[in-house]
Amino acid sequence: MSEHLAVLPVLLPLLAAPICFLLRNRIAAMGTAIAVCWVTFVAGVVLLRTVVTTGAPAIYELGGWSADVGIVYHVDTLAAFVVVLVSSLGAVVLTFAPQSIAKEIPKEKHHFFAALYLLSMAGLLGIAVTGDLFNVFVFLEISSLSTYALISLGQDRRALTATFRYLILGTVGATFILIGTGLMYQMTGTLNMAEMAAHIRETEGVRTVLVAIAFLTAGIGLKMALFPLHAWLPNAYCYAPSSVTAFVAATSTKVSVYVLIRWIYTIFGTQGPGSMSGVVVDLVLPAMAISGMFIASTVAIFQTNVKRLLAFSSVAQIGYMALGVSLVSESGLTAGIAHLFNHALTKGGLFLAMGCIAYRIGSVQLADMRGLGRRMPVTMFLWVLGGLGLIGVPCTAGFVSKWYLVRAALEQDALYLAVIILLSSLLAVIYVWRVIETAYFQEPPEGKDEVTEAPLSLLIPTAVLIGASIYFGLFTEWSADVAGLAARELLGVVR
Amino acid sequence: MSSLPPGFLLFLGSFLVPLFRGKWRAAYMLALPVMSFLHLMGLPAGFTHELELFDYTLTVARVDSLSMVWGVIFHLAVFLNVIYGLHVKDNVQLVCGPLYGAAAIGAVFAGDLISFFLFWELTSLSSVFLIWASRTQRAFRTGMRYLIFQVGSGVALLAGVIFHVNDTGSIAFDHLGVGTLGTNLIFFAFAIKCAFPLLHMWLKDSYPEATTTGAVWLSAFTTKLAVYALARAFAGTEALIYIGAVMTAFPIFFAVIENDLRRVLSYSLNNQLGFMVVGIGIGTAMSINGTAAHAFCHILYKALLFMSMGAVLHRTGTVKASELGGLYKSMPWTAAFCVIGAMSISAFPLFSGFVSKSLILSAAAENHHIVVWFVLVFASAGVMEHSGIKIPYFAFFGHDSGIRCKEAPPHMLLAMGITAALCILLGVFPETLYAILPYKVEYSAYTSSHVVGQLQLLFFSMLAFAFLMRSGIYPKELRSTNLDFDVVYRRWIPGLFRALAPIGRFLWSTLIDGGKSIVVLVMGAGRTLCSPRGFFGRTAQTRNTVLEVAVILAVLLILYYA
Amino acid sequence: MTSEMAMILALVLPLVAAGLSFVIRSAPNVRDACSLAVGVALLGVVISLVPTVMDGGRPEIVLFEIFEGLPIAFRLEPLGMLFLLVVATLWVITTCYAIGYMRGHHEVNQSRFFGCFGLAIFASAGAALAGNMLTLFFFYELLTLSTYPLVTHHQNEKAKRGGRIYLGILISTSIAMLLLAVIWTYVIAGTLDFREGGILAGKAEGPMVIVLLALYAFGTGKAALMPFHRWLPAAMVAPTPVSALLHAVAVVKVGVFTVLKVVIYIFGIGFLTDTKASVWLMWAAATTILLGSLVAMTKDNLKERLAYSTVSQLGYIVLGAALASQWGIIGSGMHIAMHAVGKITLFFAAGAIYVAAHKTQVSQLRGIGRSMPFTMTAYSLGAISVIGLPPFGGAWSKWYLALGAAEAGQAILVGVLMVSSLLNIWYLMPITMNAFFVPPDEGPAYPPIKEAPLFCVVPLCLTALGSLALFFCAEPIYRLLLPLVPGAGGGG
Amino acid sequence: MREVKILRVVSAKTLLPFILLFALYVQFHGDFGPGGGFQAGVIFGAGLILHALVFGLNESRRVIPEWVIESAAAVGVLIYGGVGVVAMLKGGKFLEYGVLDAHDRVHGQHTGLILIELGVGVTVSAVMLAIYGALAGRGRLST
Repeated sequence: MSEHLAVLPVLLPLLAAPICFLLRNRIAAMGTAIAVCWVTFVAGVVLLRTVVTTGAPAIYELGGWSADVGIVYHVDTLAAFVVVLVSSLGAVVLTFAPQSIAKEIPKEKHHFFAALYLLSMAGLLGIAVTGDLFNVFVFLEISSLSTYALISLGQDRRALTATFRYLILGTVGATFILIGTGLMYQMTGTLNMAEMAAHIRETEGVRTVLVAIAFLTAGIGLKMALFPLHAWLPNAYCYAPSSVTAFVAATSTKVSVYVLIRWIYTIFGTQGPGSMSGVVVDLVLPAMAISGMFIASTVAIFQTNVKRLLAFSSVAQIGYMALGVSLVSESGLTAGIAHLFNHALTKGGLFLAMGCIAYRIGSVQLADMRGLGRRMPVTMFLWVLGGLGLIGVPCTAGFVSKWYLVRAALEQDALYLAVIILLSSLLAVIYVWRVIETAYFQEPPEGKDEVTEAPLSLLIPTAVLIGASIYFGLFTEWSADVAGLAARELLGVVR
Repeated sequence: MSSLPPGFLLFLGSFLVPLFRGKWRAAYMLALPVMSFLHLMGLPAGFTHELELFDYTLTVARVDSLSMVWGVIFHLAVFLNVIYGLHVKDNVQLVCGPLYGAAAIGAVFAGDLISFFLFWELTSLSSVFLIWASRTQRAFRTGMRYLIFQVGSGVALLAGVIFHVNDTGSIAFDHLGVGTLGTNLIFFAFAIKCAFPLLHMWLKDSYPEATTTGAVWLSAFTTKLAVYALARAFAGTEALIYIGAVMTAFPIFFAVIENDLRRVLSYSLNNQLGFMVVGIGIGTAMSINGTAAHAFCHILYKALLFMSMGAVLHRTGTVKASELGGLYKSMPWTAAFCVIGAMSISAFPLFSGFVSKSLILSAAAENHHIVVWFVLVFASAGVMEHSGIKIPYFAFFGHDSGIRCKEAPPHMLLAMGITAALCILLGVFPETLYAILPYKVEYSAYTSSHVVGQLQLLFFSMLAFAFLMRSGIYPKELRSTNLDFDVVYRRWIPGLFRALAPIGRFLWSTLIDGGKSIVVLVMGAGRTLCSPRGFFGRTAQTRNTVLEVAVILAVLLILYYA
Repeated sequence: MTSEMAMILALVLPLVAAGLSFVIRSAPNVRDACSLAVGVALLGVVISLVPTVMDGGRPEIVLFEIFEGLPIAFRLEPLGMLFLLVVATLWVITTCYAIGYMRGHHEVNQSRFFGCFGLAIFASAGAALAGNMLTLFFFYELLTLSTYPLVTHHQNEKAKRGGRIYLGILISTSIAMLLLAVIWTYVIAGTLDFREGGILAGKAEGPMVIVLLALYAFGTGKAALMPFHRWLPAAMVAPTPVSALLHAVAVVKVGVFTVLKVVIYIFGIGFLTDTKASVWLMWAAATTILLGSLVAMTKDNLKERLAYSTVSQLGYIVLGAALASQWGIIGSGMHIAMHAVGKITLFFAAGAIYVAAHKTQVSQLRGIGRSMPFTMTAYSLGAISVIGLPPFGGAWSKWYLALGAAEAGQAILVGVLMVSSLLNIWYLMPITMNAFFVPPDEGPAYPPIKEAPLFCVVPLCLTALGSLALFFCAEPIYRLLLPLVPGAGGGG
Repeated sequence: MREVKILRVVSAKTLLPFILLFALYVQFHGDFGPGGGFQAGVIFGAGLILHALVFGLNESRRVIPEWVIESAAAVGVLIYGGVGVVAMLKGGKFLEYGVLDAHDRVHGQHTGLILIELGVGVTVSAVMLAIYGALAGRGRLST
């Protein structure tokens, strides 16, 4: 079985999706989906271990066709890392889902939910493992389409308009990516990333390549919600069902960042005329990232809907990742990659906590969370821990990525950048503390039913994610260290 | 036992005072100085007690001829004070009095600057309670000023010692001499406690506010300790001669116009210190002897005067010259002792002041400080004038105020009696005093020229007083608070603060308001742009976002094609 | 028991106490007894470590690496030993006091209180033992967070506002400046270990050293260097044991401790002396000393006055560090202990007054010495120690600080220290005065004695005596600190 | 629409079988000539949509119930993936049909291709129908 490791993470959810759909039974479908997710997670972990310990990427030729004609799955450390990220988040969030969606989604649609969820996950995993540029597009569409459907399941009417907006913008992004991919194919005659990278060097920065870069950048910018292309994100996160929000927020934008990393470092490279450095990496990306860090954080401060608040915070955090990626150094890249993972854990945990709250009080408005600290102490405590992670307080995963990011900035003697990063992280203090103060210092609204602590089946997954975000703030062997390994691989540093 | 430093018994013992009551307390308190004194006497000559601390070798005790004089008189003063204060029931005073004395004794015997500093500060701390123990708002404020001055002296000393140690690495407390920053600061510290001109305000400010007994305690130790310190470290510093001369002269004027008799005494105390300071400044064996002797005598007669005034205060509740008079009828003993004290301070022959002051005057003459000598002589007349005559006259004689009260309590009389006896004893048998002086004395006070000269002076000043009183030129005793140099810190500096406060407040508020308005501006901008309805916060229209994508694409393309 | 074991115990015990407090909610007596027992055990453990350090032992524990070459590591050295000793001792006493105070005052959420309390001690112990700057930074932040619930204990509007300022300043400074400095140091030096002689020497130069030092000094918001001192008075909304803990033991001392550690082990004294990079910091500290005292004078609220006094006193320690002279360092180290004991007494007294008489303003304290003689006597002793007069511990630290200033050739700074003593008298002593020597405003001149609960009074008497004892027993502290400054010792 | 007989008879009843037949042709001819599962599925789905257009959605749903459509979509995917998995189980890579026939790799290839094209066809036609159903049934039927 081990030779199939590279393909398993995609295959399992992909096949399980129709099965869940066929099962039609709510419990059976969800059960199957959860089981499959966990198996996928295990497979992902084994894959990562294998890649890390053998020191060589796992390569899988689909249908036995070699790279020049067929699709090849090429799993290096980064890809395996993202696989683990997506599969672990997917598994935990789905474990959370049954009880949560019981209140948010009509019962007869649960199997549908399970199938879409698995499909979306399969798409994201596919993006991670594939070594084929067009295949990336295909999987991107698989995951996007199923995500649209998932979001539209939200009980709020606005979920539909949010989905529609996401659909339009997502499709624009996908189209741009497709155009870029096409142009690249035209120039290099191959879709395999490794070969493409080899051919790019020969093109000497032909304008077609540059145009391709422009399209790809704009397209992926939309997909990863890089400021100011984030317009689809807040509402989509806000009105989707809790578990969908958690899953999407934790994985889908991260995978887009992964794609960006792939393009910058694997295909186009960071040196020479045909590379993405120069305009994109040195100018556009940091500019968008920094403005996002500040503006989106500030917007988050003023939000009254906590899910929306967290959504804007996500936009800001994407800025950190993009900034790390754009620094083109080992620690910068490490920061970007580590933050993918760390932020996924933290934000996933936070959205799950919001799920718990929505489950009990039926609202995610800040005003309705007054006095929640005493009535849902465990949930709020977990929320606080997650919030600290967002700020980047030591002992949380957020700190680790911030550390690398600041270090990268300082290594390039960019003191101003380090200051900017740290200052913007202070904005997080404000929006996190707004929630904490509301929950702990204000009297609960009168006339509402007594609220009790969320059920264990919701609390445990939440606690697992938040706990993991703390764990990886202290023990970085399987988070930041792996990210560093991946960064070195991408930069071609011999390990 | 014999290895304990002098004063140690007294020091520890004073803390235990509150444990006793009534007679036992009296006995215990009397025993304390006696035991301590016996212990001191039992110590061998050249005794030292050393202690290792922080890589320093502290000489906690060093008994030599100079310190011995002060050691003896301080013990004596403690003993007399205890007797005088036997009626006191306030634990604060009961503890702080002996403690204060013990600290002073400790300081006198301290052989290094660090221990000296520690005791120096201790005298300040323990003595301030004697003022506060009056328990009035006035005493409270005065005490605060006193404490600030005393600790100010302490910190100056500390700073000086630190610089000195840093310069020389030595902590020995021997002759220092002015010159470096460190020694100058030390000198300054001594100057404060010794109430040099312009630094003297604390003295006449605080002593009159102390309790009846407190004033007596205060009069004995602080300033004399400073004199000792100056003698130890700065003997022969010429500046001291002139400073001392000024000191002897200028308080006279204030003393003359002062109404509060205890304040008059304070001024005269200040003036007496001047003699000692001159003695130190001259720095010869004779003058140092004079200083030591004068300190010795001074403690006694000044205590006697303060005691008598204390007794008056105790019985009548006031020591205002304008309210007193004719008390000799009710308090004859007190009046008598007061007169003895007055004659001592005025240096009548056969009284203690005479035998010590002559030493200093002779030393000045011998060293050809003619001007200084004249100043001293003039000051002596002045002393006669305000302490020798004014005090007894206004309190016990003069116009009858009609106050009829009881004679002072027996223990007070006893204390005064002993002190008075000592004053006379020393005056009559100066050899006993000369025997314990630091240097060998070959001097006789009772030469005809000395005696005649002194008597002439005294009688002329008496005449002057009588003349002035008769002609009505003598300043009336008015109820007023005379401010001299303390106007600087009691009026001007607070005034300056009051004047500057609005400016400071204005600057501060401008700063704060400016900061606030910037914050408000930034917050406002943030709110306008980023609130849920703001430009960034509202849900962007899809078409706008598509436009943005297009723009970004365009920008990229332009950048690439440029 | 090996030293390493003892160090681990010193870290674990406070956690145990915190855990027990959270777990044993329903039985307050058992809970408090446990807290106390653990505190005593910790003290024992800490004391058992002293001989090792005195003999030059520097036990080390390396736990796990967070970043490459940057482990969570602990290393016991003299300064940390002293700080740990102070924390452990005062924790026991503060726990006693807190029991009395919290019960006497019928506070709610006592379990959370004691739990967070233990956590704060854990953080302080961790900071004391930290073997590198990263570890120290971790515990520094943990301390901020664990004390936030303590500051906002009353959970009302006022507490919220205080908590905001508290957290806002501490978190902002630490993240925006301290973290930056730490990472920068790492980038420059390639390590964050605390090493004798510093790790930056020869690797940084010019204005960079100054900037870096500024980031450290101001970034350590807990050191309350002006203008980042506002959190300290703001934190006064907390219950008094917390104020005592914050202002004497844990929080502020971690701040100045960090500054000291940075000066000694990151920059190195010699390096700072050579580059003169710390001269500005001396003046900043001096300004803090004087302004802190001046502001304290204007405060009528007792705890606020004490808070500003602390601001000023912390300036002493920072000054000592900035002097970067051997005596300055020793003075700073000593002052951590001396001020801790003195100031905690003052806060205890403030709390006792509040419990027994419900008075918070200085102007309300006339004649209170009659009804609370023990409390007010202890207060006076503490005040004198804080002022720095003999025979109290504060005198020695002031001595060495001033000596350090003289050694560094900064005569004016000696003057500042001296003037500050006078200012201290001016705002601390009138309280004693008023309490004992001025009759109360209302009613009979001799109100009945009505002391605070025994649990409150005994601890504060103990600490008052402690500050007295520290005068006579300062020698061990001196010996302990001496290895910090190689080349010192032997006379003056 | 019910009244327009010509449409019903000519377009639907006459053309429909041919359309479906053509779809099947494209489906099974896919591995030799142009076309394949995707195109076949589209054609098949288009045919059925035509039926729905002419006879109405309800009639169409009566013929092919919704659950059939949905299941078909899922089953098609399963067939596709299942073949790949079977290939894996037989010791090849995912979708390496060569191994499906133990003796002849080319035979295996054929078998595999036909099967997966079938899967694709089923899914595509089902999804076509589902999309049409969703658009046309908006507000009338719940999907």
